[in-house]
Amino acid sequence: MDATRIAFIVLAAVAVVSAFRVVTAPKIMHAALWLGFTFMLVAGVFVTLGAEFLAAAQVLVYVGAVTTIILFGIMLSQAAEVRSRDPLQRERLEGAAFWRRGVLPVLATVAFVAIMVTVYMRVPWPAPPGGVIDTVRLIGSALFTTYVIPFELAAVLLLIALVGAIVLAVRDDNKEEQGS
Amino acid sequence: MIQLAWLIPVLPLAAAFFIALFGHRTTGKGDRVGIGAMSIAFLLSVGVLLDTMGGARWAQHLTWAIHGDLVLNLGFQVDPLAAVMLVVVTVVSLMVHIFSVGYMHGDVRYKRYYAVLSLFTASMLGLVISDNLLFLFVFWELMGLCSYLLIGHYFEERANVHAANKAFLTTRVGDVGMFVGIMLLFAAGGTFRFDELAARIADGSFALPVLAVAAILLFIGPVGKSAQFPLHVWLPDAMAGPTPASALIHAATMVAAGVYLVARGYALFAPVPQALEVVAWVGAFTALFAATIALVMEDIKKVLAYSTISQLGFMVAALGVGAYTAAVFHLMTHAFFKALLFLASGSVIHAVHTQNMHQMGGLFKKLPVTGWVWLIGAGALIGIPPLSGFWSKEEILLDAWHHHPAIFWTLVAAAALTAFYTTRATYLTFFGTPRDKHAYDHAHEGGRVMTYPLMILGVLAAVSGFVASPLAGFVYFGEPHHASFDPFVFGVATAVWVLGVGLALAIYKYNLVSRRAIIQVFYPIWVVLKRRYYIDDVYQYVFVRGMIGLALVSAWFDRHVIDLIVNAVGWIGRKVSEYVDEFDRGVVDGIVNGIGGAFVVGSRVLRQVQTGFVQSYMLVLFLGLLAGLAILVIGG
Amino acid sequence: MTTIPLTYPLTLGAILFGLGLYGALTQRNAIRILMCVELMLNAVNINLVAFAATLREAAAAGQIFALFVMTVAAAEVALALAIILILARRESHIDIERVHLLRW
Amino acid sequence: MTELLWGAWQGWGFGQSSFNVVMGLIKGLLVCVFLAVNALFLVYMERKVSGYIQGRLGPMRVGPKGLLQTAADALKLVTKEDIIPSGADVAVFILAPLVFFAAATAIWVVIPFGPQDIVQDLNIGLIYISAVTGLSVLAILMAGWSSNNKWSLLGAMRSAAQLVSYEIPLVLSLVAIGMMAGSLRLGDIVAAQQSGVTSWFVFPQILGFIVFFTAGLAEINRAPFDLPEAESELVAGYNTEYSGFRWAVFFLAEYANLVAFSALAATFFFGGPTGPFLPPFVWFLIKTYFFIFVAMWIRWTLPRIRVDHLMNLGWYVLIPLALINLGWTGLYVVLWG
Repeated sequence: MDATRIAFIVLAAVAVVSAFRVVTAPKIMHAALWLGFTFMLVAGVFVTLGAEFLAAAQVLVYVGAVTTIILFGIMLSQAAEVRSRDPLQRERLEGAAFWRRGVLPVLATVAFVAIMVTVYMRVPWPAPPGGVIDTVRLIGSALFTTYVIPFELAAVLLLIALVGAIVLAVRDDNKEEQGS
Repeated sequence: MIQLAWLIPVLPLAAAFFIALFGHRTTGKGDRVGIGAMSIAFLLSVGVLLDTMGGARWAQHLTWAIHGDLVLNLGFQVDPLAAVMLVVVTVVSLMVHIFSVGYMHGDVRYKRYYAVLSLFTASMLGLVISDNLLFLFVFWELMGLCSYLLIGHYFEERANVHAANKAFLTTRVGDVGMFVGIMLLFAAGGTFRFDELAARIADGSFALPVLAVAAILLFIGPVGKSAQFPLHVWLPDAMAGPTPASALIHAATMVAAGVYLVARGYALFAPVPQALEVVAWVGAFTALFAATIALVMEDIKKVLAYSTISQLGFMVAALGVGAYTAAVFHLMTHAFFKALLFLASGSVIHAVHTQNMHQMGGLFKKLPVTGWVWLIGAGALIGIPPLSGFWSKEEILLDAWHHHPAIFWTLVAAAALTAFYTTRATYLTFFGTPRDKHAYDHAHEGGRVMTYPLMILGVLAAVSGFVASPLAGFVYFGEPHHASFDPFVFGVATAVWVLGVGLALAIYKYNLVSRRAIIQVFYPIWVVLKRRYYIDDVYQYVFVRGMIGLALVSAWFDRHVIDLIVNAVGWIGRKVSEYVDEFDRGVVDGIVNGIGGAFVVGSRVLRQVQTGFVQSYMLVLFLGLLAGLAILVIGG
Repeated sequence: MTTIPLTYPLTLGAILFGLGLYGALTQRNAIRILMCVELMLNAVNINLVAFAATLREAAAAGQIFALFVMTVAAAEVALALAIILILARRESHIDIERVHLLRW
Repeated sequence: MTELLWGAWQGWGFGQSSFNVVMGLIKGLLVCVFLAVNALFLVYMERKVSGYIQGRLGPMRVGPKGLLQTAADALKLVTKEDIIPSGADVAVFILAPLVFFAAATAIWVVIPFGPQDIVQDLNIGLIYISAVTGLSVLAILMAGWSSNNKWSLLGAMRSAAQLVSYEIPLVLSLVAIGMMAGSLRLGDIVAAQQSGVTSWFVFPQILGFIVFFTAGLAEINRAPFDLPEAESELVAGYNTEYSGFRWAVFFLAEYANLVAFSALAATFFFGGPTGPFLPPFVWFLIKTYFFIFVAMWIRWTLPRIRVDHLMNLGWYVLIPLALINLGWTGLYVVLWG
């Protein structure tokens, strides 16, 4: 039981609790903030796994960008309900919905986790090697040699997403103006 | 300084992009930027030339693309030939840039003009210092594009658009040959670099026939770019562009590129006498042929255009007979005096707003500066000592006489004609009585921004001939060239230009022989010359009409033969299908309808699954995944 | 540095994935579903990084794959939120239960 | 000194990893003390600088030359009543200043006080910096939203938009620095500039420096980019509802950000703690305080930028400039690197 393992276990435990709050928190703003917290913890998990670069990228992308965008999205889309408990959060499930959104998801989730954990326990994984490697250099050189085409494609994808988001938002604006 | 040689093309290139993007925001709409970049490039070129004369050489390359074993480099090199060309190109381009401030004043596409002008110069400079054929070809094509843009500058008129298209397409014909040549050399030698190619040739890696074919193919490019017969047709039409641009295209950049390429790749031609023979004859024939047309042209720019073709013929012929130094020398002096003549004609056109020499006359009094520099330029073109053209032409004739007398006599004839048409143009434009009173009265010099470049170029055109002997020890192929004096050649040359000038003066000034009479006597020849040997018409009939004719024949064949076959096949098919139809209706339709019905009933049941709730789909998807996982776990 | 047995992070990944999955299946608020999907993607990344840490020869591949997942996630969030905003403006609600245009 | 402590630690029978933890704590504590002292002094300095720029004396009463004015203010702030507005989201309201302070402090982990004196010289230093700066957006949104006040919310939204926009040119200029040094580690960046003034990155990176400085000022909400706190329009922006100690935490963090920003400018472009004669830490202070002074100078000289010009400046000017700089840096590294 060395420091890294302890750190991992603590981080993982808090992350599970925090992720649970993402699903159950009554206010959606709180859920989003819990999500940001979970992302931070996952970044910590990455550090304990020796992936500092990914940890920084995780904070940069998920905490700095994704969470912020989600907060913006919440504020822009439901300004009225944002302070109170999410009215959609808990309602009585009746009839088909009771099965569709009540029983079956719980069964599916529990079954999934159970199966996966069973599999993980059964497989004879290789022991983790010790020592430190400079993953930053490794990633950098691999990204620009072996994976250069996926890298460029990712850049194009981001550009398309950017343009797409703008087009979606702007076009709707115009329609509303014409309509009213 | 020589390490900075790469900046020389980069500066105008940057200027071109800057003008194109931000030109409208700067004072002068970008002309200052262009002139500034050219000035610095010019100073750098002078520095590079001085370094080169001190014995410095420079080569550098960046890796551009790697494809397996093939490595393509962006390479630059500076040797004496390149250094001389850099100075010539930058000085002429700088003058053109400055002159254009006055000439293009108020033009609607002023910014675009300057951007293209800078890009054009950048391409030429890049071509000059590139060290491999592929890179050179890139700049070569870039220049084709720029010439297209400049010639079509006034694209409101259809004729100008056609001229631009013609220039682009005609030079493209040459470029195709050149590209095949480059690829052939690459296939045989495995490199694009000049020095490596020369080394391969020297150690005999090339089969001589391959080299001959490659050299001649490569030569087709210069034939197009430097407007040699039979691809010269674009150049006179290219006069449609603004006159300063014509000066740039026809003096320093575009047409010089062809000659430069032959000089640069001389190692390819030198071992193949047959190729050199072809080069020499193409050049000599072009020189004579273009000079004859220039005799009868009425448009001052057309005279200069054919004169350019003719002078380029001189250079090409010089390369063909092995007078490498003389060719480069003439390229340099010609750049100066032809740029001067074009700019001077631009000044005249600016003053009288016509290009027809028969509507000018007597302008010397009105345009003294233009007149004087024109006289210097014309003298240099004719080859009057001690003006620059005399020295370079003399060298060419000398080498031709020593190596190839037949070529020599052809060139002498061309030189005589040159003297005649130049004198004719000079007299009609500047002397005699004004034939268009209105234009004459309103003519005036175009201001300092136009006269100063003319004067500078005038000085250069006058004195640049004196560098003959330093140049000979500096730019050479194989071993240094020694200029010698041959009284016979000098005598012949002097006799022919005196004869030409005298004859022209006799006809146009003293009216010893009536022009009308001459035309009547030589009427058939006159018409042929006037129609430019019908070459444009031949191209029109052979290529354009020929293509249409071919199309008509093909259409007939298509309609009558192929359609017949098709119809027959169709008829058979119809008969067959009539029988199939019966079967289809009875048996197949029954099955199909049955299946369709089954699907209708089935989908009525199945569509209940499409609830429209995204989460239901996700749930089903996941349950499926779980089932798969479970099977794996239990099975494995 | 890494002396964490592979089972640990894999189990963490599975649990986070399960939580995200449960949320995505049961929530009615579109933004919450989006958040849960992000959680699932993160769980996947944990797995990738864990494999990269243990199987040294795949170190670069695993981390780079995780990087690409992040890229895609960022793009996905931007587009999904644009769509949700349109939904909010047109229908003035973002209740996924009331959106079933795909229904027969 | 580290060796000495290590020896003592071993003598007591503890291991390497626990030693690292303790050393980290000590270093962190030192940084916090450093920041607190600096903030105290900076408040005084800002008042004095603004006083002299406006032709007046600034604080003069408390202590000699008013030196103790800040201490008195601090005392006042700490003893004030802790107000939480009704209708506020209490948990988030309390957390926000802490997150903000944590983000401001976290940058200091990688800032080199001397060639060797870095809390933790991470091999991903540059990315770490860009990641950590993003955290403050979250804190500001939390503060603005939880206050239950529309001015706060508007201020927070503005601020978030501003921070997100200006983070792009900032990160792009950092990328150029990484390219120049060939490393993301701040120690290496300092090492690459230690051979005298000519090796400072500011010369090849003059464009990058302009972008960095402008975007950085916007990133730390200093004038002329202090729109989120524009009193005349938005009362006091996202921290309108904060008072007393919580407000002091925001205040402290803002000054910590200013110091960090100046230290980063010195580190990336002006050789960081390297210099002749004087010890590195002194050089670090000199350079840092120079940029702090420049920032104050700008604040008391330039008017505030208009809100619509703000986004234009970011997207139409700084980002293109940063991209041009990136291209130029690539060229520079290939040709002379």
